[in-house]
Amino acid sequence: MSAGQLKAAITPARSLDETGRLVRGASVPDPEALVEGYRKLVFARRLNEQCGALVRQGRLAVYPSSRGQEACQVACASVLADGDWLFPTYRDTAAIAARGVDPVEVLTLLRGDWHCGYDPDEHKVAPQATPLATQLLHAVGVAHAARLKGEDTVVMALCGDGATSEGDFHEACNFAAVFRAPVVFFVQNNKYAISVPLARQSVAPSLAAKAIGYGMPGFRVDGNDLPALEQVLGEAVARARGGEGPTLVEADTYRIESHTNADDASRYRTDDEVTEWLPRDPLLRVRTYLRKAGALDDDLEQKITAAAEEMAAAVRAGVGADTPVDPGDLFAHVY
Amino acid sequence: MSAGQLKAAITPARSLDETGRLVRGASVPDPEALVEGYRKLVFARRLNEQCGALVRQGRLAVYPSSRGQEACQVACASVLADGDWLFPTYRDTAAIAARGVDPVEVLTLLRGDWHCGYDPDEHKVAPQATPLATQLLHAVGVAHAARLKGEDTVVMALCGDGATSEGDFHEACNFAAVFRAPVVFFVQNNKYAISVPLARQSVAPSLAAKAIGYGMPGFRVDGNDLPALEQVLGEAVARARGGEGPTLVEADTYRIESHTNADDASRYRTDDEVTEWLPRDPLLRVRTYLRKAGALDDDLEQKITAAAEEMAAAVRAGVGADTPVDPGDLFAHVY
Amino acid sequence: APALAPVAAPVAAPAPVRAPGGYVPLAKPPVRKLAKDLGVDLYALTGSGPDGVITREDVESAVSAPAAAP
Amino acid sequence: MSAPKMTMAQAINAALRDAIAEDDSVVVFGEDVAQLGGVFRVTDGLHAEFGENRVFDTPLAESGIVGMAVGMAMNGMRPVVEMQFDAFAYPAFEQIVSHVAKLGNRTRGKVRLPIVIRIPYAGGIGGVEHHCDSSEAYYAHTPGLTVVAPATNADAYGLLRAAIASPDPVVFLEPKKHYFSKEEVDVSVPVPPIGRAVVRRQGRDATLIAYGPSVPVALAAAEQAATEGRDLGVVDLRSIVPFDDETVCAEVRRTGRAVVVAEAPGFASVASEIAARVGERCFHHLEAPVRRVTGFDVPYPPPKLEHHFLPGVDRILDAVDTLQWEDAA
Amino acid sequence: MSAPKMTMAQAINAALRDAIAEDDSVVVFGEDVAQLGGVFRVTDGLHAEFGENRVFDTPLAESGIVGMAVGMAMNGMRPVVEMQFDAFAYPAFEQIVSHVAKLGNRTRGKVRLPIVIRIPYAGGIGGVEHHCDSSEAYYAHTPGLTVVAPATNADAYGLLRAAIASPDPVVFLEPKKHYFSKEEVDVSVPVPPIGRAVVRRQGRDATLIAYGPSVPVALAAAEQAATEGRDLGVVDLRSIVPFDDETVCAEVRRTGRAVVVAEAPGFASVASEIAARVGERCFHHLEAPVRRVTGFDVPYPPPKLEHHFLPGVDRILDAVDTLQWEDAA
Ligand SMILES: Cc1ncc(C[n+]2csc(CCOP(=O)(O)OP(=O)(O)O)c2C)c(N)n1
Ligand SMILES: Cc1ncc(C[n+]2csc(CCOP(=O)(O)OP(=O)(O)O)c2C)c(N)n1
Ligand SMILES: [Mg+2]
Ligand SMILES: [Mg+2]
Ligand SMILES: [Mg+2]
Repeated sequence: MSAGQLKAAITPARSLDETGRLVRGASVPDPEALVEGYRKLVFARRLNEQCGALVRQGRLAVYPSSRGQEACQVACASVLADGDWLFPTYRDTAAIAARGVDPVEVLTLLRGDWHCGYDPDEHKVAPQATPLATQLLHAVGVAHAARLKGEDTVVMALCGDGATSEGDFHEACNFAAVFRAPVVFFVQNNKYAISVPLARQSVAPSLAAKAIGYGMPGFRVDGNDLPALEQVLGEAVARARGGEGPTLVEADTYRIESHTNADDASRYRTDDEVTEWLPRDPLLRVRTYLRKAGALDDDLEQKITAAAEEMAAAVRAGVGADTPVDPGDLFAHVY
Repeated sequence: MSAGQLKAAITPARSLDETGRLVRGASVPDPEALVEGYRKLVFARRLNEQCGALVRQGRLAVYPSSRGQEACQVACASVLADGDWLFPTYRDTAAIAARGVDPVEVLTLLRGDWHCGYDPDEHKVAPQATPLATQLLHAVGVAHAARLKGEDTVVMALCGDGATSEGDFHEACNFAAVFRAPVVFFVQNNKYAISVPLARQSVAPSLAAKAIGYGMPGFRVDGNDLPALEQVLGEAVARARGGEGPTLVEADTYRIESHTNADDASRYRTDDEVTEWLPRDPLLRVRTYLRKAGALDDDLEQKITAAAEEMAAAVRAGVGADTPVDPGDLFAHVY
Repeated sequence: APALAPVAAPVAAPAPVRAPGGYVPLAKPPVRKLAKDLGVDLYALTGSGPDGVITREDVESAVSAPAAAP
Repeated sequence: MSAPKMTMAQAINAALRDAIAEDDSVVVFGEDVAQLGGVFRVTDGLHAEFGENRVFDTPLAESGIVGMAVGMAMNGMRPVVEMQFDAFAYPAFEQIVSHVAKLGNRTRGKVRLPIVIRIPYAGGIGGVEHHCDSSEAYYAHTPGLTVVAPATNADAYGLLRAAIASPDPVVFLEPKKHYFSKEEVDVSVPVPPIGRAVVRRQGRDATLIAYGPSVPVALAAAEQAATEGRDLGVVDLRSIVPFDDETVCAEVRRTGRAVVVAEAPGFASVASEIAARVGERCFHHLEAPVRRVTGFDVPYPPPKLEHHFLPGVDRILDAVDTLQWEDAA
Repeated sequence: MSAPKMTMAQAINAALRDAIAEDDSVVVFGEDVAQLGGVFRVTDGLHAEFGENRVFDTPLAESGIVGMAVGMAMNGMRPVVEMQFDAFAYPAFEQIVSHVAKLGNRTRGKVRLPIVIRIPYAGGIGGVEHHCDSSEAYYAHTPGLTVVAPATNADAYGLLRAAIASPDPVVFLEPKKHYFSKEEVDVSVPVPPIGRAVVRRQGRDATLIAYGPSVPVALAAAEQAATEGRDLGVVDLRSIVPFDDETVCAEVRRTGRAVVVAEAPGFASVASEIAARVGERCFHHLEAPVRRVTGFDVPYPPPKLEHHFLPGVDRILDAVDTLQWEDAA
């Protein structure tokens, strides 16, 4: 445990600053790859907006938005290979979609039709976890089984800042470290667990610093900075795939909307606080950078927006469709 | 989190080396105080031996010996004030006795007469905890309540290396740190959790290093070195009492005997390993130091031994006595 | 507090009358079934068993003594 | 003169407020209970009124919350903790079963734990998975836990006051689907003791036995049955442990017929216990087997299917129909 | 020609060995199961024989063990995990109830979990607190869990093989007081399916219903009763879930009298369930109420008092005496 390692666990890595300028010493993917990232960010944002609208229309029961966290959502999916696994939570609908699962299938849960609407095995995406931190252990199990079978699968396990307080977070990190399981623990520190602010969750120098207590590398990264996220997460995935065991990555980000539509964030935080985070928008800086780099013009943006609109229309149609539910399912697959 | 803090969490503090020499830069209490410590070590050792004998005679159902860990047992009790609380485990009979509870009352549990044989509130000693790490949370609760009431109580919470893997360890450390609860978490790292060696429990640089992830100070100390333990634990208690919150202290020690009499340590460790630890005996080095310092002569040793024998005789008599058990107790105090 | 109904049913009520909700003739289930099979109305019987429980014999003798029938 | 109307959430809020105000040792804590006032607003305003030392948010860890409550109770406080939803109390299961329930007995009464564990429980709110479990059997089966499940807002107030006053631990199950229904609550009516069931409706023909969220359903079934000429009584247990055999058996002995109604899956449940005890204690009075109308032995279903799962009026009346009326008067 | 004698620990060990040898996806893990062979030596020799990839020790964390098993099962393995003692499975309760039990249903069978959770359970070994809990009700009440409790060494072998072969999760309860009793076990006898009870003793007068550690006690009670002129049958459930109504009810309908015997505290227990179902399904055949002889509703007592707690021959025969023999044929 060197001073450098400690610093990496505390000071967020950055690639692009809030004005879209490359941070000194940092590198970003070539513009074409970054345009693809931007496209995914726009999709994620559009999906968040669409789902918000569907809730207001009463077509979804509830939606925990990842607005403001889209860079995290996109990055954690994009660094994975096809055979890798993603373990998402209720807030990670956009990440699952970024991984390629049809959002309509993902929304089955929030529509109230069934619990999990996609085939986890087909997509290598676990059901969205609601009991906090419990899924992290499943992620370790999938990873350990892969290793025992000699497969080079990597598992990306997501949770929030609040979930790091649960015992299962601890047990999962420790099991992964002890078994050198190929897991990347990715904590989206969006500063709140419903109403409870980070300061009531932890007084550690960072959440990534918890890695030290498990004997694994820990990294903190600007969670609104797509290239930085892809780099840090990508390296963690590579380490895991190379047999070097797990990594804990903490993204420094912010939940722009309420916990869910059912929540009223004004009860526990000020508008000023939210306003402060708006310029740090994850789409904005990539867009500015690409614009300046000449890789994104009006025409391309227009295409990206149109494609996102198409996706949104499909989501509206799919969620709006009258899918029959079968009471017989109640009794199926119980034993 | 400075480099020095990191070092303190990883490199064990020492006062007396294995040959009884003062470690450079270290200080020890004045000889009289140390003689008192030595007396307690002899008592603790004698109690371990006596209980082992009682098990062999079938008078105790089982006994988890703290042989080799007596310095830990004595130190954690001796740094506490009367109003402070001790939260022990099944292995900490000697620590409870060092706190002043009649060993016969403590042995009620292992005799099978009742679950807890002493009055926790009278002695400020919680019942010996068997479900691992669960008691650490109770310790935090007692400490937090004391703070809310404006009392300056400190709580000493004990657990083993194995117990640090449990979720409750994590939750307790985190709650204590977040609430700045006056708790000292004292991990006796005796290298085994029954048969499972430390390496299967954790790959962190140390168990004390886990403190970093909670934002509290962590210290590693030679667990067979009474003055070092008393210093590190004493400072932790002082910090807690001064409102500076919890500390995690890890003692580097070794379980000389099997997990309990029912266990057969030869199935999972070599005699050589045990033999290596014998010269690090916690009594030996204090004795050598005191002898050299002229504070301990044959006469005084003889007195100490005689007193310990008296204690042992009382334990034999008390445990041997035919105390009636009342089946009515089954139904008492359930609701 | 609500008005509580009697804790135990009246024991061997002298003149059992059909009063649902206030009185249930005591009998074990197979005796009830026997009574039903034989067309005997338990409300018309007085139990000879402990605590006034209607026994098989009570039912059987009710059949052989049709006078007891309603 | 009628008492003010309040929702069950408000009644519980009032009970907490009054308890905190009256007794310095009462503290309220859990996830989101302070600043937010709880996800159901049950603790709304308490933090502002009583401050951080009496009402506070914890880190997100249920075992931590309950474990800390044990310690605080050991040190003279009366913790009232909230588990955010039924299924999110499971991480605290070891603390509840091995410590909360047992410490009094383990120490021969030297250490007693006046802890209340409040759990918003059961379904009927269209909640997604893990938000609608009826978990009472786990607690009721565990010796050492008093288990209370109010069905009315007045009971929610009175029973919670009694639970907080109890020197020993109480699991307090709040039927979350009733949080926002209004009823008259007269908080000046003396607090009814825990352990007494109440006959909510007198009935001659059969007795419905229910608690918590199933009581209004049973009453609705009785209403419906009345229009069809069948007079059903309804007993509201109010507390599952202690169980009020006297009240329950008096009713069943009078009617000779019983149906137990509960949301939880039926196997090895509180409904099983009721059927078993009634079967044993009212044996000679039973005109028909005791029927159970419960949730099915399946995981709680998604919102669109929950009405198939929940015991409703129809299923209750179907069960009533099987009570061998052919030989009824 | 008699089969070799083995202890229940050896029978379970043989089942694990045979399963690991036959199926590459079977893995065994938990606390102290590898090098040590388990605190009861149930996994003795397996680590040496099959190596670290098949049999391994984990860090000390039960939620971790079960949670990891879920993931391994999702990725094609058949984990057989050991909880060291009954009460030490409680930290894993959330994983068991919210995931192990439900994942198959939650994913409409897309993800199935062939996990076996082995739990040395129940009392009678003079163990200190937390080492003797009968925790079957918690699992049996949870939809999605198959719950097996063998009473004989041959069943321990056969049922464990069946449990490991099951595509869905099984909680396998091993009566720890039988670990070291020897019986003949013929492992070549075909594996009996899970879900079938067996009549261990035919009896005309009344039926004792038991499972796991209570079966031998019931048999001893029947022995004793025979010397007193009463002919008691004994049904061994073998699995609690699924419950074999057919076998149980056939017996009770024949005898008209039943006593349920189980170690766990009685309230809202498996014994309650049995009494309730038998009361419902055999109603017209019952000459007497179904009696329950169970542990009391108190925490498991210390060693010197456990014989007062455990259902023994005397308490069973006392219950049998209450079965209203006065109007027996
Ligand atoms: C075990 C458990 N306890 C409580 C909850 C209720 N709950 C749902 S989300 C949430 C806050 C989670 O915060 P965080 O982990 O930071 O994730 P975020 O919602 O901010 O993405 C809580 C308390 C739960 N789902 N699971
Ligand atoms: C929750 C729980 N799981 C398992 C056990 C069984 N058990 C008793 S002691 C022990 C090992 C504990 O090791 P450690 O924490 O290092 O303490 P030590 O015995 O070495 O003092 C185990 C696994 C337990 N008591 N509690
Ligand atoms: Mg958060
Ligand atoms: Mg836990
Ligand atoms: Mg140890």
